[in-house]
Amino acid sequence: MSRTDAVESSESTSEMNVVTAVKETLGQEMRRDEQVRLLGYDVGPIGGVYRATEGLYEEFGPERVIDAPLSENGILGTAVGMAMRGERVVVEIQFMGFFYPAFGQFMYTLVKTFERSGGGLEVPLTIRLPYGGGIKASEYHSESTETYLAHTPGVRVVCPSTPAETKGVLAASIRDPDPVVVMEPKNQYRGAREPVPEAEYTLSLDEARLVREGSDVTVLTWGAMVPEAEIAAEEVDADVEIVDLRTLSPLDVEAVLDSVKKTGRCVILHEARRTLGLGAELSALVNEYALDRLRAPVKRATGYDVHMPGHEIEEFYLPDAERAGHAIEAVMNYEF
Amino acid sequence: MSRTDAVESSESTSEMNVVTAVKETLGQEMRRDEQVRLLGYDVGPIGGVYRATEGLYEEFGPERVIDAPLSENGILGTAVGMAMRGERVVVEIQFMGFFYPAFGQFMYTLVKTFERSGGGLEVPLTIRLPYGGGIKASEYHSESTETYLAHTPGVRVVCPSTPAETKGVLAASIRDPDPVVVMEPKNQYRGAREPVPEAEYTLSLDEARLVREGSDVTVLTWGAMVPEAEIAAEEVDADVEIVDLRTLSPLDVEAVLDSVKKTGRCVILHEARRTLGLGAELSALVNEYALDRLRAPVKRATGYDVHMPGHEIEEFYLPDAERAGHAIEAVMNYEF
Amino acid sequence: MSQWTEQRPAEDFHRILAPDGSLDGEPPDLSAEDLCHLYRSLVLTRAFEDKTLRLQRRGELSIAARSRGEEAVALGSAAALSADDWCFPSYRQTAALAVWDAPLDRAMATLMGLEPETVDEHLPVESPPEVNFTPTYVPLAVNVTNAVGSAMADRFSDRETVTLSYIGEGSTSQGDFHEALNFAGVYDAPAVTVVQNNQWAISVPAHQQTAAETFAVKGAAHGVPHERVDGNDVLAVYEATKEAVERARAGNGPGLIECVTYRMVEHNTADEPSVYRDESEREYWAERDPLDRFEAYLREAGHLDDGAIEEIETEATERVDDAVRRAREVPASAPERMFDHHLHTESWTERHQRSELRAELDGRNPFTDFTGEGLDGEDTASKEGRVGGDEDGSDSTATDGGTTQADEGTAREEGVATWDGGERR
Amino acid sequence: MSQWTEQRPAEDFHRILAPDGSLDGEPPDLSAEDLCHLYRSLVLTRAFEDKTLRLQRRGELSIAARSRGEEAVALGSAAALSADDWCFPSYRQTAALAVWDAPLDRAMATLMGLEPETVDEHLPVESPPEVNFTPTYVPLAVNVTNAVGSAMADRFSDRETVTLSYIGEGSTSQGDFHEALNFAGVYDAPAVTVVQNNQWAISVPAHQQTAAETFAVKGAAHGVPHERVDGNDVLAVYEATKEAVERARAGNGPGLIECVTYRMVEHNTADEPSVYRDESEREYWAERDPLDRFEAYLREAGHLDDGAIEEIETEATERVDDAVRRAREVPASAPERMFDHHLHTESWTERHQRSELRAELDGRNPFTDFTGEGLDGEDTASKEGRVGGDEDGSDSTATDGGTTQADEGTAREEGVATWDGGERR
Ligand SMILES: Cc1ncc(C[n+]2csc(CCOP(=O)(O)OP(=O)(O)O)c2C)c(N)n1
Ligand SMILES: Cc1ncc(C[n+]2csc(CCOP(=O)(O)OP(=O)(O)O)c2C)c(N)n1
Ligand SMILES: [Mg+2]
Ligand SMILES: [Mg+2]
Repeated sequence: MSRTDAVESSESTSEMNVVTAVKETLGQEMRRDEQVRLLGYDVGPIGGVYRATEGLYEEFGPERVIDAPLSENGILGTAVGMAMRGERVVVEIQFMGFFYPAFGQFMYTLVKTFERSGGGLEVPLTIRLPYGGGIKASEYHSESTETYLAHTPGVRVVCPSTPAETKGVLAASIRDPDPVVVMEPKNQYRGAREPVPEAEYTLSLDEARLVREGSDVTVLTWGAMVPEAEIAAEEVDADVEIVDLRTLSPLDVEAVLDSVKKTGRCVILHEARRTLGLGAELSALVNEYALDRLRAPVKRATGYDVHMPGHEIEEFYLPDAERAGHAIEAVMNYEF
Repeated sequence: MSRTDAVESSESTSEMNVVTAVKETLGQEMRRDEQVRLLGYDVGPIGGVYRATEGLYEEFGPERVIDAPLSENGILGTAVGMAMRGERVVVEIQFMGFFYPAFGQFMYTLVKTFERSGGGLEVPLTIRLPYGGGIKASEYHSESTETYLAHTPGVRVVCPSTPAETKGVLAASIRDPDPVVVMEPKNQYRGAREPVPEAEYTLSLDEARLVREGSDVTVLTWGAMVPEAEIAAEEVDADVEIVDLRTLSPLDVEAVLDSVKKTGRCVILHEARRTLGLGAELSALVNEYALDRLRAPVKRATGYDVHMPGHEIEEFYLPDAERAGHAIEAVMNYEF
Repeated sequence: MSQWTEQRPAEDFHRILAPDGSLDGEPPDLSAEDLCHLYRSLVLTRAFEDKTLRLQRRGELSIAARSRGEEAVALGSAAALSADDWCFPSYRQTAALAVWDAPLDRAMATLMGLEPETVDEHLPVESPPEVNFTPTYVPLAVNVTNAVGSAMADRFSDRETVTLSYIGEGSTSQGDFHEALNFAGVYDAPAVTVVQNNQWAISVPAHQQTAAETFAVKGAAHGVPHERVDGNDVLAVYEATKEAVERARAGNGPGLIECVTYRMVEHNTADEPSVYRDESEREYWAERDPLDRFEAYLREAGHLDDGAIEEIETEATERVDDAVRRAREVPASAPERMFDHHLHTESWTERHQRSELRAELDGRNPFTDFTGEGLDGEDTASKEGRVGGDEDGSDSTATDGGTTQADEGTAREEGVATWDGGERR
Repeated sequence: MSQWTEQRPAEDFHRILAPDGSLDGEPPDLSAEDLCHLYRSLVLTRAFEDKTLRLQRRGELSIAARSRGEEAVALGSAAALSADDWCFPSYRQTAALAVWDAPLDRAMATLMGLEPETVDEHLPVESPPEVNFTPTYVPLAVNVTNAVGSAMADRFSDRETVTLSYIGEGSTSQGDFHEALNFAGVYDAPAVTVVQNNQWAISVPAHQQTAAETFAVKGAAHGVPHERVDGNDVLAVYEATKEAVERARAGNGPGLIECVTYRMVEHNTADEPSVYRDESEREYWAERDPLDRFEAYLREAGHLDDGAIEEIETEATERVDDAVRRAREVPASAPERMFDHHLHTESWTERHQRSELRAELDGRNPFTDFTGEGLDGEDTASKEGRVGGDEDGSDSTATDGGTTQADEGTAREEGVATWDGGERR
């Protein structure tokens, strides 16, 4: 598990939020390697509906920042073909909820080409997928459906949680020879700014991040739920350890087990629906490999098993510090 | 949990295997309700690549047994439209591995229309999905990827395991007002025949089935793995209870918990990959609601986290009675 | 590196009304009353949509998309339907709803983000429109495939109803569109598809969307008869659609109609078009405005005068204001609404999670169940009967977990918070 | 209720060789050597595929699909490529591989179901074909989209290579096909797509697949130039493809070519066509056989005689037999091969599951790890370096968990069991 902070005090930094971190990183990587190309609709002159690609069309032109026809499956399928030819394509899918039409190309070519070719053809492609709720948007604009991705072999799924993490994780993803899905917590896009090193750097795509050490209970979480876990940790009467998974597939199982074995209690906090959400796998792993250390059942503070509701009532769907706090209290109070 | 056998001795029966059960049931339901229509490619004159619709085209004609262009997404999308208009469409997707191109229509309209319309529009559609390995087939012909379906609200996922179960579950699915995916264990299509009642009947889409009572350990499984569990139960030195989940979504949680609370041990046996396979959810539920009754960790005897390998080595991927037996022995020998 | 350049589409399309409202061809056989109803619906559409813009600015809607300057497309085409036909709109076809007198209060409440069950409960439909409308879809293009399925159902059941669907020109790039047209062609389905070509898909112009000469020609790939019409000419749109609808009704298969128009305004309220396009182009299109054009024609024909117009405008404003008033009076949805209408039976999981949410709303800890038998003694384990679904006509029994839930007094105090203006869809 | 009736496609297509082998137009500029290479490749293709049929009947292959009578499609079109071009075949284009001298032993070993790593290890490529071939895909139509991406990469990188891909007429109903052509049109991608219209998609005839007049016309939906040719005339196929390839290479964008042919045999060895079609129709097509036709032409032109033909046939048989022999000698894949080449690093999960499988193969219990620290003392928890992937040129270090695994002596004793004949794909 990584404990090092992305920011080392000696470096020169700028204040960034998540969306500026994305934009800066894309620009840096494109300057560094001319085979990095962006593909997606509205990534061009408008700079993306979130402005995450702003200025890049002007700097790199239409053959590096490629505005595509409106077809997620066409975008993914052509991007895979480009990647097979050595391009490092960064695909933007406007919202995670619009990924589903591309599931055919995802399953048949993106995750399969390296294996089917016996290692002969690589697909060094990155998919940027803004995800998550809390922005009062309409249907399919607030999803957190990483299960569909993380159950699938042959692709990495990562999810940074802060501006500095975003830069290092996105850069590492673009340089990685495997296909990587980067889930960007869009409700943090314009969230808090923090100092982010201006120089290039990458972070591990294999390791979880220890957000906060504690001895009573482990909270496993990622992305936009990390700050909620931090608030909950302050409010409850327990010494909470927070592990930001950062890499949702493959999982850093060692980090998960080490922490839970130490604390003996575990709460999982995620936005996705509960049934077969990633929390199910985490709970099962803890059960399999740390059962005799458990002092209470694992609890999952998650969304409910429903279609993400409209913005009128989404706040009641979304887990938050309060729900996390309840789960922490429940496992703390449990007695065999 | 259901304990009643589909077959009551007084009824007149015929010997059927799974594929004849499918064919007989489709015919019966089509005779019973003229709004039942079949849609899929090769379902017509050829009677399906598995012959599961054999003779139906001749009996009901091209407006009831509708051969479709080669597009899974087109088939599902038009079937949803037909179902919105009150037709009871039975869609055949040739292999579970060919479902992925239809994921857009699945997520956007099949599972969502009832909810989005506030209950105003129903989608009484059944998808027949031959699934699973062990038939020495090529890529994408042997998948067991129910996770993609079962993580999704708004659709039922069921999986019969015997000819008699197939008839009752398929008939119930066709009559159900919700969309239902019926996973058919294709390696059982031409497997053992058993007496199946000739009269119409339906089985519950909400309840698991108790296959065998036992006091030492519960095996949770379904579909083509049920017979493997039965063999393992004979071979191990333990009194094994076998629960055939039958309904993968929503789960019969009560049946799962009741059994595991009674035996104190649990093994899950499924063909799917392990990470985020349905076993993860089952293990998590047991952890959450039966931890203090557990005498050993839950073990998952499953496929591995890889793309289903080619037929040369698929037997090493697929779990079987031996793997199940090992898992049973492991949890039986465990001591805190 | 240059921005997109705009391209004016060729005007070699079917047109009846010239941009100044004079006749360029034979007008269709419509009574003065019909014509005035079309006009009234157009005015109503514009009033309604402009109102949504103002409500969005005030924070009452999170987002609003208008069809300003494009209204003739949905208006003329939907008017070509008959009672009992089906219509699968996308989000830019308010005029189709208006011309069939669909209840505005419900449309407004839906835009306000209320759950459909809440809308049903508090704004029940008094007289449903004679044409059946499906809810609008957010994901693009999927409605066209469903619409073809609806038409296939009619064809296989020997009914004479026709299904009409709409799609933006950008969305024709989705495979769904082609799969749908191909099925329609193969089965001679009575399905008419209208491509509303407003030249833009958010920031992507039509000529970057496809290299095809027109969007109409896409029908050729599927043997579907196709026509290209002036989308700002309500009479041409009506006539072309009428022809396709009646051909379909007679059993002669599907049709595709491309209506050429222009997105005069922002994609939606989260968009700022001057970032990516030359906004002076709007002048060219303003001269082709469908309302002005139709109004000039109706005045010239003696069907309208200043007095009538004023009356129509006043009526439109009143109807819209009334709809807003009624929609505002709808109480906020109960949070538990989120569980409604997923399946017809309530599973253990649903029942358990409903009680977790209830606990959370009551300030209790929702994670106190360690046995699966319920929270704090609540019984979650036993089975319940069927809930939700078609209350009338089925054998379902509603339970307290179902749709009769009436405990509604949460959220929605001071209007829905707006979505960060920098974020766009 | 009647079965499908077969329909003979219109013959108003591009044709150079009449069915009897006489010239119907100007032949393309090909040397005698080139022509004989084409002929030799056709003979080789037929010999190879007929062999796969026999091997399947004997249980050595689980399934085999032949292109008998359709060989001219892949043959003539692939021949129009140049060195360094890319080709994305489907499963019915053995002739494309043959014409570029792709190693037959590897193709045979792959059909025998061996894992790609095993094939690489035991049948390393000695001289790779000058054209780059991707592995064949089982899922239909997705290769066309990837191929367009490949062409986009060439266009954006200013390379002159062209990408060719193949799709059956049935598979043009998939959205992928249209999405691919649309992207190709928009970006002027140097992508040539060949529709191998053999009239059947398993049991569904072409005229039930689409209502379009031809499959070529589908290019019109995307502004892609298209042509329809006699798919049993290798010269016409060559010429049409050459033209499209060179147009693409010159920067003038994509092309679509429909090659009209007929599936003379079963869909694959699990299929029995007499169940669903009138097999007497084969006679009509037998008279149009691409091999007979081409042979007659070459004889007439003086490029071939009985002696040469016999030599070519003998050589083909020998090459095929040799390939079979070499493929048979490849030892069975190690079960652990299933883990190879998923990601470039080995995760905890992969390492743990590899050791579970190893335990199972050794007859040990794979479920003895209750701490996550490894089975029976095996250390599973520590991290490993990068494995697999491009062995040459990268900084990767292969470990014992990676591709160097050599413990191969399991399965594959008496040939692979056959798939139940009643089950079809
Ligand atoms: C599957 C899917 N992908 C993307 C989006 C996001 N989106 C909403 S509207 C739009 C542009 C649509 O353009 P067009 O089809 O031309 O319709 P218009 O808005 O011009 O009426 C996009 C990309 C979506 N709603 N659904
Ligand atoms: C996505 C997908 N759906 C279904 C199949 C099963 N399948 C294999 S071949 C085939 C028919 C293909 O017909 P066509 O495209 O005409 O090619 P042909 O076999 O005639 O060469 C089908 C349905 C598949 N391989 N992939
Ligand atoms: Mg548009
Ligand atoms: Mg074919």
